[in-house]
Amino acid sequence: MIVVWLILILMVGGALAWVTEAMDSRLPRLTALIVMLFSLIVVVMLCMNNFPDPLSPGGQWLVLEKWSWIARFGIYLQVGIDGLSLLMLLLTVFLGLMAIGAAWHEITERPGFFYFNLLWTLAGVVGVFTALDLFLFFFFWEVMLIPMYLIIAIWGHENRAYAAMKFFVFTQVSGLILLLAILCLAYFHFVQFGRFSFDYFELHNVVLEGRFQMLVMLGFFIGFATKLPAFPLHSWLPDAHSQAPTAGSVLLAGVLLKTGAYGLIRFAVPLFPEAAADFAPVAMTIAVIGILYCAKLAFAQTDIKRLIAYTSVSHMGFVLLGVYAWNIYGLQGALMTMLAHGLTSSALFMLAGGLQHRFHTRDMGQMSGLWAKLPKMSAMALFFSIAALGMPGLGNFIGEFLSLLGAFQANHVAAIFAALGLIFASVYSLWVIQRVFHGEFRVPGDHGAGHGEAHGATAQDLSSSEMLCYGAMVLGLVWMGMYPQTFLAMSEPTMAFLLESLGSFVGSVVSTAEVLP
Amino acid sequence: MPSIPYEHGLILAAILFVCGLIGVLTRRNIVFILMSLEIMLNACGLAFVVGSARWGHADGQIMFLMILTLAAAEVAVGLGLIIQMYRRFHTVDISVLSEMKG
Amino acid sequence: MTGEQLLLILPLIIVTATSVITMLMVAAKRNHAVSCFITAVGLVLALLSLIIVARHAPQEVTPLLLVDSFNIFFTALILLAGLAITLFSYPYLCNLEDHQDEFYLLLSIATLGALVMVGSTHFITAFLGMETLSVCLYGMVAYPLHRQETAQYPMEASIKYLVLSAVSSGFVLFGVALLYAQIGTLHFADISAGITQGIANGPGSEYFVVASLLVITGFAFKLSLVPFHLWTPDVYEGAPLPATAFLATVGKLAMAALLMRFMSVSGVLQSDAITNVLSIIAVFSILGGNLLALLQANLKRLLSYSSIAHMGYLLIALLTLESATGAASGSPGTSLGAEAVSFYLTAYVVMSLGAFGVMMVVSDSGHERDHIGHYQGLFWRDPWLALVFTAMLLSLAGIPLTIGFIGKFYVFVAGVQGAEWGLLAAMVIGSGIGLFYYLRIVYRMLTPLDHDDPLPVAGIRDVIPHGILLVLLVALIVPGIIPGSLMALLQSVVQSL
Amino acid sequence: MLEWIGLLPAFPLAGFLALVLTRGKLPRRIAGVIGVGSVGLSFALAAAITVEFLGSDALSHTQVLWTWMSVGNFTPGFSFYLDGLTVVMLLIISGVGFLIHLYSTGFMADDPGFARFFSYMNLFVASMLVLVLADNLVLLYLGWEGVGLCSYLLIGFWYDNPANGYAARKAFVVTRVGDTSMAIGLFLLFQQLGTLNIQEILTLAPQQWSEGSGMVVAASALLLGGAVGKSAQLPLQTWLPDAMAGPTPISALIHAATMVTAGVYLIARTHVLFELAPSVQILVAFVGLATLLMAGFTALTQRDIKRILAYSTVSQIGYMFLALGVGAWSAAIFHLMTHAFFKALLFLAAGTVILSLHHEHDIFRMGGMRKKLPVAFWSFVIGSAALTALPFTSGFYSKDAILLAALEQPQYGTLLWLGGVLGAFLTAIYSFRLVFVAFFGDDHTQDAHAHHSDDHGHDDHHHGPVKEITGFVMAAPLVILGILSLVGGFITVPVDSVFGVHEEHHASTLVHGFMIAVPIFGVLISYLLYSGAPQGRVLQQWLKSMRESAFGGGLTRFWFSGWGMDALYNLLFVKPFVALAQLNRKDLIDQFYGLLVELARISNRAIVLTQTGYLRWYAISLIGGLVLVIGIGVWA
Repeated sequence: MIVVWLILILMVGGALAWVTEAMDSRLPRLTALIVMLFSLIVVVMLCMNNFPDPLSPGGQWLVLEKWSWIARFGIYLQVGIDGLSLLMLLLTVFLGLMAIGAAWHEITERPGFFYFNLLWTLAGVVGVFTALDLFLFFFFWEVMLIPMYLIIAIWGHENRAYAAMKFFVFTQVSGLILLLAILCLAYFHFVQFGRFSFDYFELHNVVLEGRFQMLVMLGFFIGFATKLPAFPLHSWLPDAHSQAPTAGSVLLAGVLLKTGAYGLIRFAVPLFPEAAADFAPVAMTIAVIGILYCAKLAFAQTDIKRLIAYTSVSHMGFVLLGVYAWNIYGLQGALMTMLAHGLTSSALFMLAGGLQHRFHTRDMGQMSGLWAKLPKMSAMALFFSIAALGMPGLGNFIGEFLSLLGAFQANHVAAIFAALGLIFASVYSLWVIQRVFHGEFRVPGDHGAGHGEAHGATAQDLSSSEMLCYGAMVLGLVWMGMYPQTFLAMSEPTMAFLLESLGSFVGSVVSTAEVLP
Repeated sequence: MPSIPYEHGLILAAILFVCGLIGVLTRRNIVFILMSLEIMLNACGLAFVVGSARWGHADGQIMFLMILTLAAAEVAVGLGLIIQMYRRFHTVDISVLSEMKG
Repeated sequence: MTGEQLLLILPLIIVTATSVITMLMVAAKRNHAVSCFITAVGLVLALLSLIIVARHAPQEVTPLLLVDSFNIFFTALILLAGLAITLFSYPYLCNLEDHQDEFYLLLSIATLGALVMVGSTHFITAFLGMETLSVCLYGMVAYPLHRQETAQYPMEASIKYLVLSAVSSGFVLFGVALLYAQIGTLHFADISAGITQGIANGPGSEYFVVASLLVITGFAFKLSLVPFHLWTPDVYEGAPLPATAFLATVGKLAMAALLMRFMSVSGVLQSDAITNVLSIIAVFSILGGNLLALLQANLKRLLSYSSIAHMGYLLIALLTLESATGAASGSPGTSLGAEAVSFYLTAYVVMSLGAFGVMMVVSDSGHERDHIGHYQGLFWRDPWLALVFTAMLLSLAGIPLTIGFIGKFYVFVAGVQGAEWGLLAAMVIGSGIGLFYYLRIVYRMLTPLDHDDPLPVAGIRDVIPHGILLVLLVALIVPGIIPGSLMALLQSVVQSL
Repeated sequence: MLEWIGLLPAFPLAGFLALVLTRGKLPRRIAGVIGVGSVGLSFALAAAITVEFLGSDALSHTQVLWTWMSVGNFTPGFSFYLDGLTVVMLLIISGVGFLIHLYSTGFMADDPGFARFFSYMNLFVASMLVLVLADNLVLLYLGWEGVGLCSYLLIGFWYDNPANGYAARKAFVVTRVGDTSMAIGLFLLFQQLGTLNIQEILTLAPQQWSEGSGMVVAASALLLGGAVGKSAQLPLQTWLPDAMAGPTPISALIHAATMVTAGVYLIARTHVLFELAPSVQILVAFVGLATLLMAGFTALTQRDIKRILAYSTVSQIGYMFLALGVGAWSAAIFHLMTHAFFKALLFLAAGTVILSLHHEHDIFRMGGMRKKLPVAFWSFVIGSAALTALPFTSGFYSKDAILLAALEQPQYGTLLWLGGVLGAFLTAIYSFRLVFVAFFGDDHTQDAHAHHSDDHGHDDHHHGPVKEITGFVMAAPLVILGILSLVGGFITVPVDSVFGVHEEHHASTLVHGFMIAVPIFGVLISYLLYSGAPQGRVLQQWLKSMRESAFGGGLTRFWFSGWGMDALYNLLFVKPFVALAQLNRKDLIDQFYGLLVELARISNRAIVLTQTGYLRWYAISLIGGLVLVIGIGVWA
C-alpha cells in the first residue's frame, strides 16, 4: 500500500497547493514543501528498514501488490518496489525538494497551479518507477507528461511554446511506438497462452522469433531512447531545458531522464534477451556517438542551459553504454551515473537559473569574472562542474568508471572511444568556469569592459535557502563518491536477478573465475 | 411478348444514372442540378423495378415507391433553399455559393 | 405486429409522438421554452422506455427491424446525444429573433431517423432512416443566423450538403439496386450468402465488387472519409453550432453503427479488393484529416478535419471485424474488432459533444465564437470551461486519463490482432501530427489575454449546460481511469452482432 | 603507530575543510597556522611511522579503512599499503611540502586569497598522500586526479588574468589525456587479471602472461601514457612551462617536488609489468632520453627564470625515466628524492628573487644581485651545484648512479650513457648561465621599463634600492633545503626490499673521471660565456654571431618555443576541434526534425488548396473518388 499512499500524498498535495493559492500566495510552496518532506521521510524509512547493512544485500522484492484493474485485457494495478526502484524513488523525492527550493523565489505568478503541476509530475514519476504492469507503466509514462508540458508552456522563458510543443510531441510519438510494442508483446502472450496479459513476470516467458523480436525490442528502445535521450532522438532536450523554469529543468534533468534509463534496464533488455544481444553493439555505438557528438556540441554553445543540457545527453550516453554492456559492472555503473548525474545536472541547472534570475540572460558571452562578486555561487559552480567532469571521490566518477569497466568487458572499441568522452568532459566543464567565473568582472547590461557597478552591485550572492539545497547536493555527491556501497548494495539483488534471468550473454566476458589459480 | 432480358434494363438504368451524374456536374443553374438529381434517383428506381421483375417479388416496386417519396421530400427542401438563395443573391448560379474555403 | 412487437419499438413511437406534439404546440402558440421542454421530456421518456424494451431484448420486429442489445445500446447513445444537444441549444437559440421551435422539431425527427438506421437489418429501413436523418439535417444546417457577415453561410452549407448528400444517396441506391438485381433480396443476412458466393467465384465477382463499392462509397461520404470529405469543413463551419454538433455526433454515430452491422452481417470484408480499398481510404483519411487541420484557425473547421481523422482510426477497427467473425465466437479475442469500434464510437461522441458543448456555452446564435483567438487566455478568464475544453482536446489527442486514450488503445489492440502494421504506422504518425493542433489550442488558452473580451452572459449562468458539461467530463475521465465496466457492457452489446 | 596511517591524509584534508568552510573569514595568522600545521602534523606522523616501520622487520603493512565498492569481483577498498618506497615518498611529500607551506606563508603574505591558497595546497598534499599510500590502482587514480585538480586550481589561482586560466585549463586537459590512457590501462588490467589490487597484480602478472605478450605490453604502454602525461614527458610535456603562471611556491611543490614525480612513482610501483614488457621498458628509457635532451636545449634559450627551472625539471625527470627504462629502480627513486630537494630550493630561491625585484622574471633584466640578495644567491649556487651534479653534492651521487646503470644496459647502453652525459653537460651550462646572468655582471634592474610583468595586477613600481624580502619563514626553508641538497647524497633509500634487487655498479675509473669532468667543464663554459668575464670574449663573440646568423637565429627560436611542440598541438588538435564545434553550432539532428515540421506545414498548405468552396469541385471529387475506388477495387 506504500506506493499508493505515496502517489496519493503527492496528488492530494498538488490539489491542496492549487486550492490554498486563493488564500495566500505563499501557502502553495509551503504545502508543497511539507508534502515533499513527508514523502522523503516515507522513502527514507523504507530504505532504512529494508537495507540496514549495506554489505549484506537482502531479498529482491520489498513491496509487491496487485489489484485487478481492467479484467478484459488482464491488466492489473501491479506495483512493486525493489532495490533499483527504491533508489530511483529516493532520487525523485530528493530532487523534488530541490525543485521546490529552486522555485522558492523564482515562481511568483500563479504559484498554486505551478506546485500542482510539479507534484503531479512527481506522482507520475513515482508511478513509473514502481509500476510492474506494462499498461500501468505506460499510463504513468504519459501522466507525468502533461504537467511537465504545462510547467514549460506557462512558466517558461521567451521561446517556451516551441520548446514545450517539441518536448510533448517527441515524447508522445515515441510513447505511442512504445505502446505499440507493449501491445504486440501482450497480444503474443494471448496467442501463446490464451489470454491477454501485461504482467511483467508473465511477459518474460513470451517467445518471439528472431526478426519480430528485434522489431518489438526496437519499439521499446525508441520509446526509452527518446526519453534517455540517446543520440539521434535528443534534439528536444536542449530546447526544453533552455526554456523551462529552473524547477522544471531540475525535474526534467534530474528525474525524467532517469525514467528512460530505468525503462531500458527494467523492460527493454530483460524482455528480449536475444534481440538485445544482437542490438548491443549498435546501442553502444549510439552511446559513444552520443557522448562525443554532444560533448562537441556542448563546447560550441553560448547559452549556459543549452550547454548543460548537451552535457546531460553526453552523460546519459554513459548510462546507455553501461546498460548494454549487460554485466554487473555496467549495470551498477549505469545506476550510479543516473544517481550522480541527477544531482550534478540539477545543481548546475539551479546555478544557471540563479544566474538568469540575477542577470536576466543565459548568454555566457555577456558575463565574466563573477568570482569576485559572487564567491559562494562561483565556488558551488566550480564544485559541480568538477563533479560533472568525473572527478574521483565524487559520485559521477564511480558511475562512469564502472560503466566504462563494464563496457570494456563487452566491447573494447566502444569503451576506448567513450573514454575519450572524459577528455571532452573536462574541456567543456572547465571552459564554462573560465568563461563565466574567471577573467575580469563584467556583467550583462553594462557596456564598458571595466567594473560595471550598475548591475553587479545589485547581484547578491546565494541566499541561505539556496545554500541549503546546494549543501545537501554536495553531501550527496561526496557520499556517493566516498561510500557508494550503500547504494550499490541496494541495487545488488535487482541487478543479480536481471543478469541471471538471461545470463551475461554479451561480448567475450573473460569469467575471471578460471583465471585465478 | 418475349420478356426483355433484365440486363438490358439494368444497362438502361446505368445510362440514365450516368446522365443524371453528368447533369449535376455540368449545370451552373441550381434548379437544373435538382432535376438531374431526380433523374439519378429515378434511374435507381428503374433498376429496382427491373430487379423485382426478374425475381418476381414486390420488394423492388415498394423500394421504388420509397425512392419517389424521398425524392419529393428532397426537392421540396431544395426548392425552399433555392427561394431563399434567390431572395438574397438574385441569381440561381451556384458559383455564388463559395464563401467558405481553406 | 403483435402487441409485444409494438412494445419493442416503443422508443420510436415516443420520439414520433414528441415531434407530433411539438408540431401541434407550435401551431397553437409558439413558446421556445415549452417546445424545448417537450422535446427533452420526449427523449427522456424514450430513454426510460429502453428499460422495458431491454427485457424482451433480442427479437425481430418484422424483417425490417431487429431490436437486440446492439440496437438498444446505440439507441440509448443517440437519445443521450440528442438530449444533450437539445439542452445546449436552448441558451444558444435564446436571443434568435426568428422562430426557434422548428429547430427542436427537426432535431426530434432527425433523432427518429437515426434510431431507425441503428435498428435496421433491411435496406429499406436503412435507406428510410438515412434519408429522414439527412433531410432533417438539411433543415437544421440551414437554420437562419442573424450575424450580418455570415448570414448566408448556413444557406450555402445546406445547399452544398443537400446536393452532395443526394448524389451519395443515389450511389447507395444504385449499388443496392445492382445487388438486389443479382441476389434478389434486400435483407442484410441473406445478402451475405449472395455476396460471399458472388465475390468468391472468379469472373462474375467484379459485378459484386462494384456494387458493394458503390454502397460503401455512399456510407464513406456520410462518414466524411478522405476522397469524399470535401463537404465536411464547409458544412461544419456554415451550420449553427447545435446543428454542427448533431451532425458530428448523431449523424456519424448512426452511420457508423449501420456500416458496422452491414459489414459484420454481410461479410463484404471477405473480398481482398474491398479491404484494400478501405485500408487505402483509412490511411488517407488519417493523414489527410490531420494534415488539413494542422494550421486551421477556425475551431469548427478544425474539429471537422479532426473528425475525418477519427473516422479514419475507426475504419482501422472496422477492418478487423472480418477477422472477428471468422474465428469461433465466444473467446475474448474474437469480438475485439466490434468492441473496438463501439468503444471508439462512444468515446468519439463524448469527446465531440464536450468540445462542441463548450463552444455552444461560450457563444450564442448572435455571435458565434468559433475562432481560436476567442479562446485566448480562457484558462485565466474561466478556468472551469478551460479545464473541460482541455480535457476534451487531450482526449481527442489520445492522452491517458481520458476515454479517448482507451479508445485509441482499443483500436491499437484490434490493429495488432488484425496485424495491420501499415495502418498502425499511419495511426502513430497521424496522432503525432494531431498533437500539434490540439496543443496549439490548449497553449492559446494558456497565454493570457491583454484586452478584456467578456464571455456572453446569457449562456454562462444557465445551470443546465454546465451540468451537462460536468456529466460529459465525468463520462470522459471515469472510463479513462476505470474502463472495466464499460468494456464489459460493450462486450455483451457486441455478442449479438 | 602503524595503524594511524589513515590519519596521514586526514590532517591536510581536515585543514582543507576547515579553511573552505570558514570561507576566508579567518584572520591571516590562524589560516596560516592551520595550513602549515596540518602538513607539519602529517610530517611528524610520517617520520614516526618511518622510524617504527624501519625498526620492525616487516616488509609491508596494509591498513583497510572501509570497503569503497564491491561490485561482482571488483572490490577496491579504501585501504593504504606501506613499504619502503611509500615511506620515501611520504617523507618527501610531507617534508618538502611542510617547508614549502612555511615558505608560502611569507610569499603569499599580502595576497587577498590567502585562505583559499592554503586550502588548495592542503587538498593537494592530501591527494598526493592518498596517491602514494593507495593499495589499489583505483584509489591511486583518485589521488592521481586529485592532484591534477589541485594543480589546475593553483595554476589558475590568480583568476582575474585570463592567461592564467588558459594555462590552468591546458595543464588539466593535457594531463587528462594521460589519465584517460591510464584509465583504459586499468580496465584492461581488470579484464585480464580480475583485480586492481597492486600487490595481486604484481603476483598474478608473471603467472598469467609470458614475457613480451601482447596484453602486458598494451597494459604497460597505457600506464606509461598516464605517467608521461602527469610527469610532463614527451609527447605531453607542453603544459609544464605554461604552468609557471601560478604562484612560485606551487611551482616548487607541485611542478618540481611531488606531482610531476607521480609518473615515476607509478612506473616504479608497477615495475613487474614493465619488466615483463622489455620493449616498453626500452621505450621508457628513450622517452626519458629524448625529453632530457629536448628540455636541455630549450632551457638554454629561455629568458624567464621560472621557465628555465621548469625545463630543467622536465629534463631531470627525463633522467628518472631513463633510470626506470634501464631497470635502475632505486637509482630513479634516489634521484627523485635529491631532485625534490635541490629543485624545491631553486624554485623557492627564484620566488625570493621575483618578490624582491617586484615580480621581475626576465634574468637579463637582473644581473649583479649577489650582494643585494645574499640568501637567494647562495641558495642558487648550492642548488645549481646539486643540479649539475658537481662532486659530493646530492645530485652527483644520484645522477652518477643513473648514468652508470644506463651504461650497463645490454643493447643500447653506450648510446643512453652518451645522451645522459651530453644532458649533464647541457644542464651545467644552463643552470650556471642563470646564476652568472642573474647574480654576476652589472645591474640591469633600472633599464628601460620595457619589462613585461605578466604577473598579477598589483606590481608596485617603486624603484627604491633592491632590498631582499626574506623573513625567517622564507629563509629557514631555503637553508634546510640547501643542507639537504648537499648532504642528500648520503641518505640511502630503503627500497631494495621493494624491488628485490640490489644494484651494484662498478665502472672503470676512466668513465668515473670523465663523468666528473663533464659538469665542471660545462660550468667553465658557462662562466666564459655568460659572466661577461674578459677571458671569455672570444666565446661571447662567437655566441653573438651565432645568434644573429640565419641558421642560429632560427635554431634559438625553434628551441625557445619548446621545439615547436606547442604550435604543433595547437594546429593538430585545438584548431580543428574549435572549427568543428563552430561548424555545427546548430545541432544537425535538430535541423532534420525542423525539416520534418516544415514538410508537414507545406503539405498542409497544399492540401488546404483542395478546399476551394465550389460546389462543382466537391461534386467532381465525389464522383472522381468513386471512379478511383472502383478502379482500385476491380484492378488492384
